[in-house]
Amino acid sequence: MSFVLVLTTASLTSVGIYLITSRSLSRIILGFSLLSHAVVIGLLAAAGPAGQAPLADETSAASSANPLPQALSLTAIVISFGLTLFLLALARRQQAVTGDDLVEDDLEDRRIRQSSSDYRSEHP
Amino acid sequence: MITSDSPILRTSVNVISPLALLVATYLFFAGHNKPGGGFAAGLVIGAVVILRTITGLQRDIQAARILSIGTVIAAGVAVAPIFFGETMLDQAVWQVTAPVLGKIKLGSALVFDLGVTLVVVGMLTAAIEGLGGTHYPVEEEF
Amino acid sequence: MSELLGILILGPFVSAALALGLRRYSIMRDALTVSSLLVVTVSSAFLFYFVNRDGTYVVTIGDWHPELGIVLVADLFAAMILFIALATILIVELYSLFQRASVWGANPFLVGPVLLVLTAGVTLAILTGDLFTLFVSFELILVSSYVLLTHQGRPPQIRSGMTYVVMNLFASTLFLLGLAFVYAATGTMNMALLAERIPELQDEVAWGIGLWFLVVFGTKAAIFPLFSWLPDSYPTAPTTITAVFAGLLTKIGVYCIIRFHTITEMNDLGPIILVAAGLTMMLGVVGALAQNDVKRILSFHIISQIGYMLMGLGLFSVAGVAGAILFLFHHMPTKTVLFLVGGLIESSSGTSSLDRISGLASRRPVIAALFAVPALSLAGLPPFSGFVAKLSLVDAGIQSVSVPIVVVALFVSILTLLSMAKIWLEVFWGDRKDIGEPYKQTSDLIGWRYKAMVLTTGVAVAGTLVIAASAGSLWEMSVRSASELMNSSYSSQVLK
Amino acid sequence: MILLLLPILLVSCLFLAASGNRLGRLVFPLAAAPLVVTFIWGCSQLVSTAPSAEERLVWVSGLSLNFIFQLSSLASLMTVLVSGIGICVFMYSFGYFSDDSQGLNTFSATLLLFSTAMLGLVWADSVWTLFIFWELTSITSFLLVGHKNTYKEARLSARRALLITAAGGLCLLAGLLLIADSAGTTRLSEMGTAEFSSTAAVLIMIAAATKSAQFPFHIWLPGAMAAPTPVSAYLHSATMVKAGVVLAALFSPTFAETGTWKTVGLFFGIASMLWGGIGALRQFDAKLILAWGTVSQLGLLFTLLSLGSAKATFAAIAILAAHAVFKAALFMVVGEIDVRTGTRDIRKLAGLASSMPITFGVAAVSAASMAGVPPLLGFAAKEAAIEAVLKLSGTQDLIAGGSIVVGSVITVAYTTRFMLGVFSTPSQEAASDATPVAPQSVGMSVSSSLLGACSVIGFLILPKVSTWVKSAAMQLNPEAEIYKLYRWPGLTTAFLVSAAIVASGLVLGWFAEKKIVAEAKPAGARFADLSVSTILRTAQVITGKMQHGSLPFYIATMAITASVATMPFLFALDVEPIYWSDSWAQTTLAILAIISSLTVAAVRTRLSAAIALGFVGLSITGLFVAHGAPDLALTQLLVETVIVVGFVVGLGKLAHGFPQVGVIWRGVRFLVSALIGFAVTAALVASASAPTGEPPLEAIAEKSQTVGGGNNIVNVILTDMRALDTLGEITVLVVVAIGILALAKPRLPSIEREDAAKENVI
Repeated sequence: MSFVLVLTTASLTSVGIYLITSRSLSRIILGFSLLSHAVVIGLLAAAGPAGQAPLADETSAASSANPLPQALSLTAIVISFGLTLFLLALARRQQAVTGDDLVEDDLEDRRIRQSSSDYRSEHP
Repeated sequence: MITSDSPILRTSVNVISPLALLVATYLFFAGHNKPGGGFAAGLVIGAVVILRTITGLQRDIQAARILSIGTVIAAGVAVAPIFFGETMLDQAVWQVTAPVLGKIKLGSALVFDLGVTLVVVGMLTAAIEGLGGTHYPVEEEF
Repeated sequence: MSELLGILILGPFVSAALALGLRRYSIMRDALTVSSLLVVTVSSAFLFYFVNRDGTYVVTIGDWHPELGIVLVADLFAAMILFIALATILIVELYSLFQRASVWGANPFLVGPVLLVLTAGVTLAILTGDLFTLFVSFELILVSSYVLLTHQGRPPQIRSGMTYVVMNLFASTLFLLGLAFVYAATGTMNMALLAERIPELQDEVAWGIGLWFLVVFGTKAAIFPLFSWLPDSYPTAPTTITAVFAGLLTKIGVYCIIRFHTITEMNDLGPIILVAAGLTMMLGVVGALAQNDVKRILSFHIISQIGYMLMGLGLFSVAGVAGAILFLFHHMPTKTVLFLVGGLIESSSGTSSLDRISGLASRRPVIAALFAVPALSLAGLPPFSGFVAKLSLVDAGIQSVSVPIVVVALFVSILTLLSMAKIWLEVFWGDRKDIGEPYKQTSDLIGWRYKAMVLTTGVAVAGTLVIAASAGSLWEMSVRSASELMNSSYSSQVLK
Repeated sequence: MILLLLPILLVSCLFLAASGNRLGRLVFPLAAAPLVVTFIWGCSQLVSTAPSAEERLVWVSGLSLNFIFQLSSLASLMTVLVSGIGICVFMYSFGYFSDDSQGLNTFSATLLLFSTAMLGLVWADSVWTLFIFWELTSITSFLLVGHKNTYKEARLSARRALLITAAGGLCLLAGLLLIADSAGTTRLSEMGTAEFSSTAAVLIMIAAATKSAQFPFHIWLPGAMAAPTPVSAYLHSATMVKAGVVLAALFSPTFAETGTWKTVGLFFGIASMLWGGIGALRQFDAKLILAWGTVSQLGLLFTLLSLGSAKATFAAIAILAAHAVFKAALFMVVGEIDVRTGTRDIRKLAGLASSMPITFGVAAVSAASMAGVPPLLGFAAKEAAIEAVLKLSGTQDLIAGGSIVVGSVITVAYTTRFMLGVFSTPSQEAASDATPVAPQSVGMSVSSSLLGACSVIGFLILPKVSTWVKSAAMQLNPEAEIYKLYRWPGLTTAFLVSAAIVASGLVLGWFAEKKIVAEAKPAGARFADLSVSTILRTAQVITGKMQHGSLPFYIATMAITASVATMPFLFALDVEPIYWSDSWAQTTLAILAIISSLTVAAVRTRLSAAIALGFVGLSITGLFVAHGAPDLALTQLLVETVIVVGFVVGLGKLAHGFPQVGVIWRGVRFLVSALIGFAVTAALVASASAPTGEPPLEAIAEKSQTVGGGNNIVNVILTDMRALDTLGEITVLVVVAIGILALAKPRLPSIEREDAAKENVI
C-alpha cells in the first residue's frame, strides 16, 4: 500500500472534516468535495499498487492496476457529484429564504434547552 | 447569473457544440474498449447543454423527459433478459463492423450505457435550470 | 424464483422511470405507482412463502460468479423484512394519495416516482449480498429521502434538511472509507466471502472493521451517540414522508447491523453494542419525555426502540438475535401506523403541538382508538405484538444473564408508557378544543378523503393486530433466521 | 367454556364501544348480559365438585406464551364475585348516570373489558396468560379513572394509577421470567414448591403490592376516587385491587419455602393495614374514608396470606369474599348520597338516616359486616382471622398478630366515624340543617340493597360459604381442610377478643368523629406527581444538554466516534506491506493535492475557494492518471469542471466571505480533524497488514473479454458485471435532478398551493 496515497486520504479527510464542521453551507460543500476525493484515493490505495490502465487487450492482468476499485470509485464519484449538486441547490434555496447560507440550530431543540431552566413544576 | 448574450460567445459555442457532440459520440462507442463510456459522453453533452443554456441558445430542453427516457432504457435493458429466460441484467453481445472504429462488439451493455448517458445529460440540464443558469423562469413542474 | 427477484429488484426502477414520464397524467401516474407497489408487495409475499418453505434463494446477477459480479441473497431474514417493509410503503402510498389535497400532504408530482426509488433502494439493501451494492442502495434510499424531506422548500424543512443531508453525506463518506478498509483487508466486497474472510483476520483488525461499520450503519440506524440528527429532521417533513422514514430508514440501518455483524462473527463486540443499546434506549425515551409535539415525541421513540433491537444483537445469542428480528418486524409497520395516526391528529387539529390540542377523544373517538393500539404495542403491553417482541428480548437477556441491560430495558418501557400517556392525556383527554379557524381552511376534514385516510390507517392497525396474532409462527421464523445468521450458513449457501 | 366466554365478552365490548351514543343508558343492561351468563356458569362451577377441564389457545409456543385456562376453586369463587358484583355495578350505573351523559358507550365498554380482564386473570393457569390480563386491568383502570378527563385531577390520578401499576407490571414480568426459568414451567398448577430465588419473590410481591395499593404504593388509590362511583365500587374495592391479593395467594405455595416472600409480604401487609386505617380516620370525604379503609383491609389480607398458616389462609379467603361484598355496597351507598345530595363531605352531610332510609339500611348492614358484628358474613370471617391470630407463635408472627388486632380496632373506629358522620343528626344544630335530598333512583337502590343483603344471606348460608372458602383455601394450603366458618363460635377467647375489639373501636370512632378536625394532606399523591414532574424536568435538562440542534456539533460527535472506533486498528499496525510511493509523479501530485486542499480551507472568499478546489480536482485527476485509471481521470476532470462552475453559478451571489467563528470552536475543529486524519491513516495501514484474500484480477480480466465482450475492464464492470450498481447510481442522479428542480421552483403560499393541488385531484 502506497503510504503517499494513505497520507493523501488522511489529509483530505482531515481538511474535509474541518470544512464540514463549519456553519456555512458553501464551506460544507467544499468540504464534502474534498471528502469524496479522499474516499476515492482511499479505495485506490486499498486496491494495491499502481499499474497500467486496465485494458485487457493492451496489458496483462499482472501489470495493470486493479480495475474493480476503479469501477467502484467511478460510481462513488458520480454519486457524490449528484449529491454535491443537490447540496448546491439546497444552499441556493436557503439563500433565497434567509439571504445567507448558514446552517441554523434546530429551533425546537433550542426551545427545550431554554425551557429546561424554567420548567413549570405543575405540568399536567 | 452568469449568462451572456455576447455574439462572440454565442458563435463560439455554436462552433464548439457539434465538435463536442462528435467527441461524445467517440467516447460513447469507444468506452467498451478504450477509456470513455456513457458517463464521460453524458458529461460532455451535458457541458454543451450548459454552455448553450447559459448563452441563451437553448431554451426548452425538458430535463424530466430525458431523465425518464434514460432510466426507462437502462432499466429496460436490465429487465429484458428476464423475458428471454435469462437472469436479470444478463448482457447479450453482437459482433458489428462499423466505420472508423473497425470491428467492434456491440452489446446490450451499449444500450445500457445509452441510458446512462441520457440520464447524465438530463441531470445536468436539470441542474443548470435549477441552479439558475437560465434566462427564463423555470416552468418545469414537480 | 429468479423472475420473482427480478420483479422485486427491477420493478421499482422501471415503474419509477415510467411514473416520472407520466408525472403530469395524475390518474395514470398514481395508478402505476400503487399497482407497482402492490405487485412488488405481493411478490415479496410469495418470496417470503417460498423462502420459508424451501430455504435461502441466491441469484447471481448476469450469471457472474459471486466473486466477480453481484449476488442477491433472499434468506429468511431478508424475506421477512422485505415483505413487511414493502407492505408498509404500500400503506403509506395509499394514505398519501388521499391526503394530498392539503398542506400537510406531500407534492403529488414528486412523491410517487421518488417513493418508488426509495422502494428500489430498500429492496436492494435488503436483498443484496454485496457490500458495495449496499452502499449504492443506501444512496438510493438517502437521496430519495433528501428530496422527500426538502421538496416543499419551507424554511424549517430546508434547515432540518441541511442537518439531515450533511450528516448522512458524512456517514456515506465513512461507509466508503470502510469499504476501502474491508477491501484492503480481504480483497472482496461480496458479503459471503467477507463472512469467511473477516473472521480470519487478526482480531484487532476485525474489531476495527466491526466498530467502523457499527458507526456507519449506526448513523443510519440512529444509535447512541449518533442519533441527534433524527428528531431534528423527521418531524419537519409532511406526515406521510415522516411515516415512511420512521418505519423504514433507521430500520434498514438496524437490518444491516444485524446482517453484517452476525455473519462476520463480531461476537466480541457484544458488550460495546449492549452499552450503546442501553444508552440509545435510555436517551431516546428521555428525549421523548422532554418534547411537546406529537411528531417529535414519536421521533424520539424511534431512537429508543432502536436500542431494543440493538440489545438483541448485542447478546449475540440465537434467542437475542431472534428477538431483535421479531422486534424489527413488529416495529416497522407499528411505528409507521403511529405516524399515520399522528397525521390524522394533525389533519383534524391543524397542529401536532401538545399545547394546542386537547379533548380529541370526544371529538374523534376513532382516532383515539387507532392511536391506542400501536401506542400500547410500542410500549410493550400485551396482547399486542410489541409485548411479544419485548418479552423475547428480556427473556433472551435473562438467559444470557445480562442483568443491567434487562433492567434498563424494563425501566425504559415504563418511561415509554409515560410518554405515550403524556400524548394521551394532553391530546385525547381534557377540554374539548375545536379546530382553529386558520386551520379549518387547510385541514383534511373534507368528506371522503378524511374517511379514506382513517380507513387506510384502520387497515394498517388491523395489520399490526394480525402480526400480533401470528406472533407464534413469526417467532419461530425469527429463531430460524437468527440461527441461520449465527451458525455461518450464509456463506455456504451463497458460495455453494 | 372459558374459550367461549372470553370471545363473547370481548365482542360485547366492541359492540358497546361501536354503538356510539345511540343507546344512552341502555348500554348498561346490555353490558350486564354476558356477565349474567358468566355468573350462572361460575355458580354452577362453585357448587359442582368435578375438576374443570384445561382449556388452551396456542399463541407463541416458542416462548411458552400461550393462553391456558383452568378453573381452580379459588378461581370459581372469584368468578362469582367478579361477575356478580359486576352485574350489580352495571345495574347501579343505569341509575347513576343520566341519559344525556356523554361517552356512556366507551365507559360501559371499558368497564366490561375490565371485567373480562379480571375474569381472564383469575381463570389463567399460565403465568403469561395471567400477566396479559394483569396488564389489561391496568390499562382499563387507567381509562376508567380518567373517565371525567376534562378535570385535571382525574387526568393526574389516572396517570398516577397507570404508572404505579405499570411499574408493578414490569416487576411482575421480570419476576415471572425468573420463576418460569427456574421452575422450568409456566403453568401455575405445576410450579411446585422449592427454594426459589428471593429476587423473584420480592419482584412478584412488589407487583402484587402495587396492584393492591399496599403501602407505600397505595398513593394511587385515593386519587383513583376521581372516577365515577361505579368504578370505585367495582375496581377499587371489589375486584381490581384484589388482583394483587389473588397473585400473592397463587404464589404463596410456590414461595412457601422462600423466607423473603413472607418478610416482604408481612411488611406490606402490616404497614398498609395500620397506615390505611389511620388514613381513613383522618378523611372527611366519605368516599376517601372507604378508599383508605380498603387499603387497610387489603393490608389485612396480605398479612394473613403472608403468615402462611392454614388457618390464616382460610381466614384470608373468607375475608376476601366478605370484603368484596360489603365494600362494594358501601361505595354504592356513598355514590348514591353523592348523586342525591351533591356532596360527600361528612361535615356537610347530616340526618340522612331518616331521609334516605333504604340507603341507611344497606349502609348499616354493610358497615356492621365490615366491623365484624354478628350476624353477618364479615363477623364469621373476622372470627376466623382472630382465631388464626391466637394460634400464632414466634416474634415475627406475634407482631403480625398484634397488628391485626390493632388494625381491627381501627377498622371498627373508622366504620363508626363513617356512619356517624354521614347519617347521624348533629345534636347542637337544628334539624333543618339536614342535607336536602333528591328523589330516589331505583337502579342504584336495588343494586346496593342486593349487595347489602348478600352480607346477611352469606351468614344465613354460612355452611355453604364455608365449604367454598375451604376448597379455595385448600388449593393454597391443603391443611386448611379441617377449618370452617361458625355462625356462633361460643364464648371462646376469640369471641371475647372480637367483642373487645368492637367495643374499643366504637369508642375510638366516636372520639375520632368529634375530635378530628384537620384533613390529612394527600402527601403521597403529591410525592408521586412530583416524581413524575421531576422525571420530565430531568428529561428536559438531559435532552437540552444532549440535543444541541447544531449541525457542526453533530458532525464533530460523529467524527470523534468514528475515530474512537478505529482504536483496535492501532494494536494491529504493521508497516511491512507499506511502501512509500508508487512513483515520483504520485508523490508530487499528492503533495499538490494536499497543499491545494489546505488552501481551500484557508481562503476566505467563495471564488478563491472554488479555484483552490479546482486545483485539488486537477491534482487528483493527475493522481488517477499516475495510478493507471484513465476512466477515472476523464470522469473526474469533467465532474470537477461542472462542480466548480456550479459552485460559482449557484453561490456566486453571496458576496460576503465566510463567517468568523470563535477561537475555541476552531480549536475543537482542528483537534477533531487531526484525530480523524490520524484514525484513517491507522485504519488503512492496519487493514492492509495481513489480508486474508486477494482480488481475482486474472479472472476479471479474462472474463471481461470473453464474457463481457469489452477490453476496457472498468467499463465492462460498470455496464455488465456490476450493472446493478450503475443502474442504482443513475437513479440517484435522476432523483437529484428531481430534487433540484423542486427546490428551484418558487413556492406558492400554502392556501393557494392547496387550490393548485385541488385542480390536480383525481
